[in-house]
Amino acid sequence: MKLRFVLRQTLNNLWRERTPATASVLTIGIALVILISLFEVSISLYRNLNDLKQNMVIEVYLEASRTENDAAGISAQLSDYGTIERIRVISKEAAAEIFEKEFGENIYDILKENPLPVMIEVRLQSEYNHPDYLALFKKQVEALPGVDEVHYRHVLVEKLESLTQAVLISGLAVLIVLVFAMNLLIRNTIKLSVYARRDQIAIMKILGAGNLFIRLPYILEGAFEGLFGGMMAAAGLILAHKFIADSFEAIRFSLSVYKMLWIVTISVGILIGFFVSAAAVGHFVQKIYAKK
Amino acid sequence: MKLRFVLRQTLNNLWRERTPATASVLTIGIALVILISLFEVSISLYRNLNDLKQNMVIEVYLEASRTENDAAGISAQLSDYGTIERIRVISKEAAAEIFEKEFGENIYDILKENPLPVMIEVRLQSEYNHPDYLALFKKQVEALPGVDEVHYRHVLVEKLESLTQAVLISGLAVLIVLVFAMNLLIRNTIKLSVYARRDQIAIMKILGAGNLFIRLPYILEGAFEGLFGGMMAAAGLILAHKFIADSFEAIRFSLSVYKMLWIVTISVGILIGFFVSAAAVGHFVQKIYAKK
Amino acid sequence: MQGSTRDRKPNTCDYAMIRFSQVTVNYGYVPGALKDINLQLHKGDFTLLLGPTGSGKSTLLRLIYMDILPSAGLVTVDRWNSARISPRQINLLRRNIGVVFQDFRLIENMTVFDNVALPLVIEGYRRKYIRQVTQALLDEVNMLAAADQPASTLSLGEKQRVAIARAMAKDPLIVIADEPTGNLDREASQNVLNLLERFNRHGTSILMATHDYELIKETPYRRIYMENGEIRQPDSSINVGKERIIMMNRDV
Amino acid sequence: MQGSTRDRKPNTCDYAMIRFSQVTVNYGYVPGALKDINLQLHKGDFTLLLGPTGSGKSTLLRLIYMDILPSAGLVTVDRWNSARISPRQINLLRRNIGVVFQDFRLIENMTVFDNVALPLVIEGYRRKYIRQVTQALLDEVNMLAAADQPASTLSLGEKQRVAIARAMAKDPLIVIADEPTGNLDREASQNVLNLLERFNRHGTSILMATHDYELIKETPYRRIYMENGEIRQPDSSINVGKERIIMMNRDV
Ligand SMILES: Nc1ncnc2c1ncn2[C@@H]1O[C@H](COP(=O)(O)OP(=O)(O)OP(=O)(O)O)[C@@H](O)[C@H]1O
Ligand SMILES: Nc1ncnc2c1ncn2[C@@H]1O[C@H](COP(=O)(O)OP(=O)(O)OP(=O)(O)O)[C@@H](O)[C@H]1O
Ligand SMILES: [Mg+2]
Ligand SMILES: [Mg+2]
Repeated sequence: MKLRFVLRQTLNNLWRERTPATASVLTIGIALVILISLFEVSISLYRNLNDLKQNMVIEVYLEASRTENDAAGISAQLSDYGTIERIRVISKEAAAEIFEKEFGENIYDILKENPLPVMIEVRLQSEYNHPDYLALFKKQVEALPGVDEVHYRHVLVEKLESLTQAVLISGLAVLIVLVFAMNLLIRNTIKLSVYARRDQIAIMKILGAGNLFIRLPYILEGAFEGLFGGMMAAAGLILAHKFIADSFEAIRFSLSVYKMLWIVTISVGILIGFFVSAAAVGHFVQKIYAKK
Repeated sequence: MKLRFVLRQTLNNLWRERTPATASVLTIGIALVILISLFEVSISLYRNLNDLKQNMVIEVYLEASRTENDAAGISAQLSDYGTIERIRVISKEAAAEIFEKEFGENIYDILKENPLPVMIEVRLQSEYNHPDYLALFKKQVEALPGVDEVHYRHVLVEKLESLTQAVLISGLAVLIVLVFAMNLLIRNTIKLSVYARRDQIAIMKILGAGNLFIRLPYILEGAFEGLFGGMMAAAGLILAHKFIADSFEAIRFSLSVYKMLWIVTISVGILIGFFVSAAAVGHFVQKIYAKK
Repeated sequence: MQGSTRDRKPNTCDYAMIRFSQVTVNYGYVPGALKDINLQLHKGDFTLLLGPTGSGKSTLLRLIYMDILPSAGLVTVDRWNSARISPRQINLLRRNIGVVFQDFRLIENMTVFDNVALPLVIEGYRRKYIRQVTQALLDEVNMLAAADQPASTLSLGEKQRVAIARAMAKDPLIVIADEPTGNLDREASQNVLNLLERFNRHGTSILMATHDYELIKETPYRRIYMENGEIRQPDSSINVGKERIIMMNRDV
Repeated sequence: MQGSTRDRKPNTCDYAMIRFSQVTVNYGYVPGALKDINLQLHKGDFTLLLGPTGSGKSTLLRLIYMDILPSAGLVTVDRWNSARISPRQINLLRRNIGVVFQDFRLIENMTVFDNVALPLVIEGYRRKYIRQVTQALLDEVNMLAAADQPASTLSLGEKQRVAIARAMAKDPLIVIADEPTGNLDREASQNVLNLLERFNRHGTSILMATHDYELIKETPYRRIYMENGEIRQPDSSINVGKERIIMMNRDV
């Protein structure tokens, strides 16, 4: 009977105060949208950056006199290191094509001959993709006979390293600020909602009602608002994902992403509503006690 | 006496309900910080993009046989067009240096000679810096004797054009969403604050108090909250500017920027508090009337 | 009384200041809270409204200060009538009526002084005048010592006296008192009645709902008996017999 | 009464159920709202608390259900005492006391039924039992027809009757009634008194504050007179003379 009563009261309250409740729902909804899209962007940014880092190419230039056959031999030697993920020999012609692609000029047009050397492209295994090992690798490989120079964008590697960190840290900072702001706003809404019913709370106290009995309707109300806010946010996020997938052909989301969105967004919403209101109600119900 | 009474009541209310009022202040403050920094970022982004666009360089390559003297003659011809802002001749040696800077390779190391032609760098006056005129210019100049080719990053120009637009539009969209969200949250806070004092409002009505008399305390309360929120936001923004100016040597803000920040942020805060609460109170006071 | 220090509206003719014509009130849950009421109250009258709990006394009074409008029929008060009155005119009307509510309706977080001063502040009087009138009134109801306390700290009897002071503040055309002695003891009740009578002698009409037959049993005023939302034989006889009262209360 | 359908706490010995020892209460604005009160109420007593407005009757009653704690001195109620009682114990204490508040304190947006059922719901009774008891009580106070109305739609007299029903709901050890007839007419008041008397005969102690000397003048119960925060000669004589009452009220 107690629980039934509490539940009935929760629903009554929600209905009777649908305006502030709606605002609460919207607050939670908007906050969740920002929160979760921020999370997603961070994750995908991190992944992209990581991918970029993983795919870093080391260019081994052979001496001008060497042929592709020499390159095959050197490749075999490099493979023996056991730190290499992928290896590819690039002929003079392929190099010329790459040159044209990169600089927009045909090397034959400029120079009437192809001065570019044979090159070996190396990709390291991710665990070795680290500035220290790269420096060692360069030194070792340059010592090999037939190798002219080893190039890698070490500046880029370090920059990527620090950029990834920066993104994660600033993402986290924004997240903290947002969580703080959201907490504040929801607390405030719930606090005022309790405040509006202080007479009722004072009366229940004077009848000897326990803390849980008094607080539960508000806590459940918060949880319901979280539920609705989460549903709203999930719907919004899914629409946004569909829109993005439609607009950019390169981006596709799997069905499981959509499912995860529903589940995560809604349960995060409920949890937020529940705990924030539990904290706010406790704090505030105490205050009413002190006042009367 | 009436105004004095209203003012006293406003301050009383603010003090008696300092918890929700503080939350309102924080809401306004946070929203203002986001709003104004977004505004600033948009503005500076727009400016930077525009700068980039303005400073677009057209490269006029002479035929390989031409010397710097020929270049001077052609420069004089180009100047006569009246559409040119700045013009500069780049010698073979200067071009080699640029090549090294851009591609990280010494051209003499690769080729043992300098195949680069003499070049004229042209900057157009901003009003001519437009895809259509650029195409015309390219055609005209390439027809001149001694000129081999005219290069400009026309793709880049168009991309910049659309990027600038995209930034402005998406900035505006974020702005609209934010203003909407802020309005909602402040309205909600004020609404609940009115709600908490509905007994008082109902009593004043039954004593025949006019609308303005009943509403003014809440409206002024909103304005005060806007004032405090604005002060908070201004302080936060100025600290942020100082921090940025300290961290990045390239960025400096003039004193007038700081003054503007104070004035704009605080007055926007007051206006927001005033109008949002005026709207919310009106709406809500009506409701109390309907209920009783 | 402070009547002398203030402009008295000229006590003109003996017209029907308040007129109910076939008034019916239906609340959502309670149809027929008032049924086909016809009633005239004249300027300067002192009228008593009697009847058991739930008979519609408060409802009838609420119609006068237009807190509710009739579901059918017409209520006319002074120059206003319920069929076409704008919200702004309702405010004006209310400023000319002093109401002692059955549940006081003091603003709990305001001081006693501010509560009593409120109708004068609303009217826009000057500060000095407001202070003077308010203090005189608080003195009259014996609450001057508590002037600076918030209303929430008063005992119920004290609240009732403050509510009476507030109703008197504007020297109104008519004072409506809904059970103004419900929380007062015998002597305090008698004081309130005397206060109202004094006002009445200065020309203010009084309409007072009460259960306190003991208090009014020797007064010569017109009595209106209500029962079940209807007026039972409007009666201006001077005495009310014991059996009469018991008949009225048989529902409880 | 529904007393028969429910477990009666065994009506054991005649110990002092409520004991005030040198109790003083200072409110922020009003020092000495109660001054050095000594008082004992025994199990099964029917006690009347009399005194003019603001004399401290409600304050004394609030001490019993520990809505306030004494500024000095000790209040003992059954097995609890004010010096060391936890919030949880205060809840327990309150569940054993039925209070009719002077201002009713009904939850306005709940139905009449829910208001009366609330103490039983808090206690955790089963649904069927709650319905049965609540309906019996509403019938007793003649409010069964309004069971499904929100409390906000009641007349004040009706609210008072609902408040009484709520106080009785848990068949409490003691019922504290603060002016339970303030908004009722003569016969309804008599009904309330009879109701309280019936409860008292079943073993419930009653402590009732009232101004209604007419109502209680022929009752044989112990009377406590308060004035200015003090008890004036605790008196258990059967009759109270007219001059006595007037003396008590001279302050108003
Ligand atoms: N919360 C409070 N804060 C400050 N003073 C208070 C508070 N409650 C009551 N008082 C003061 O204490 C005194 C006693 O009040 P109390 O309510 O006990 O009187 P009472 O005998 O019940 O009067 P009544 O018959 O009018 O109900 C009064 O003067 C009142 O102003
Ligand atoms: N707002 C409302 N909504 C619905 N019903 C109402 C409302 N106000 C009053 N009623 C009902 O109308 C009837 C008359 O109420 P009213 O308050 O006029 O009685 P009353 O004569 O003043 O009684 P009392 O002496 O107890 O104050 C009651 O039965 C009450 O339940
Ligand atoms: Mg009434
Ligand atoms: Mg009292």
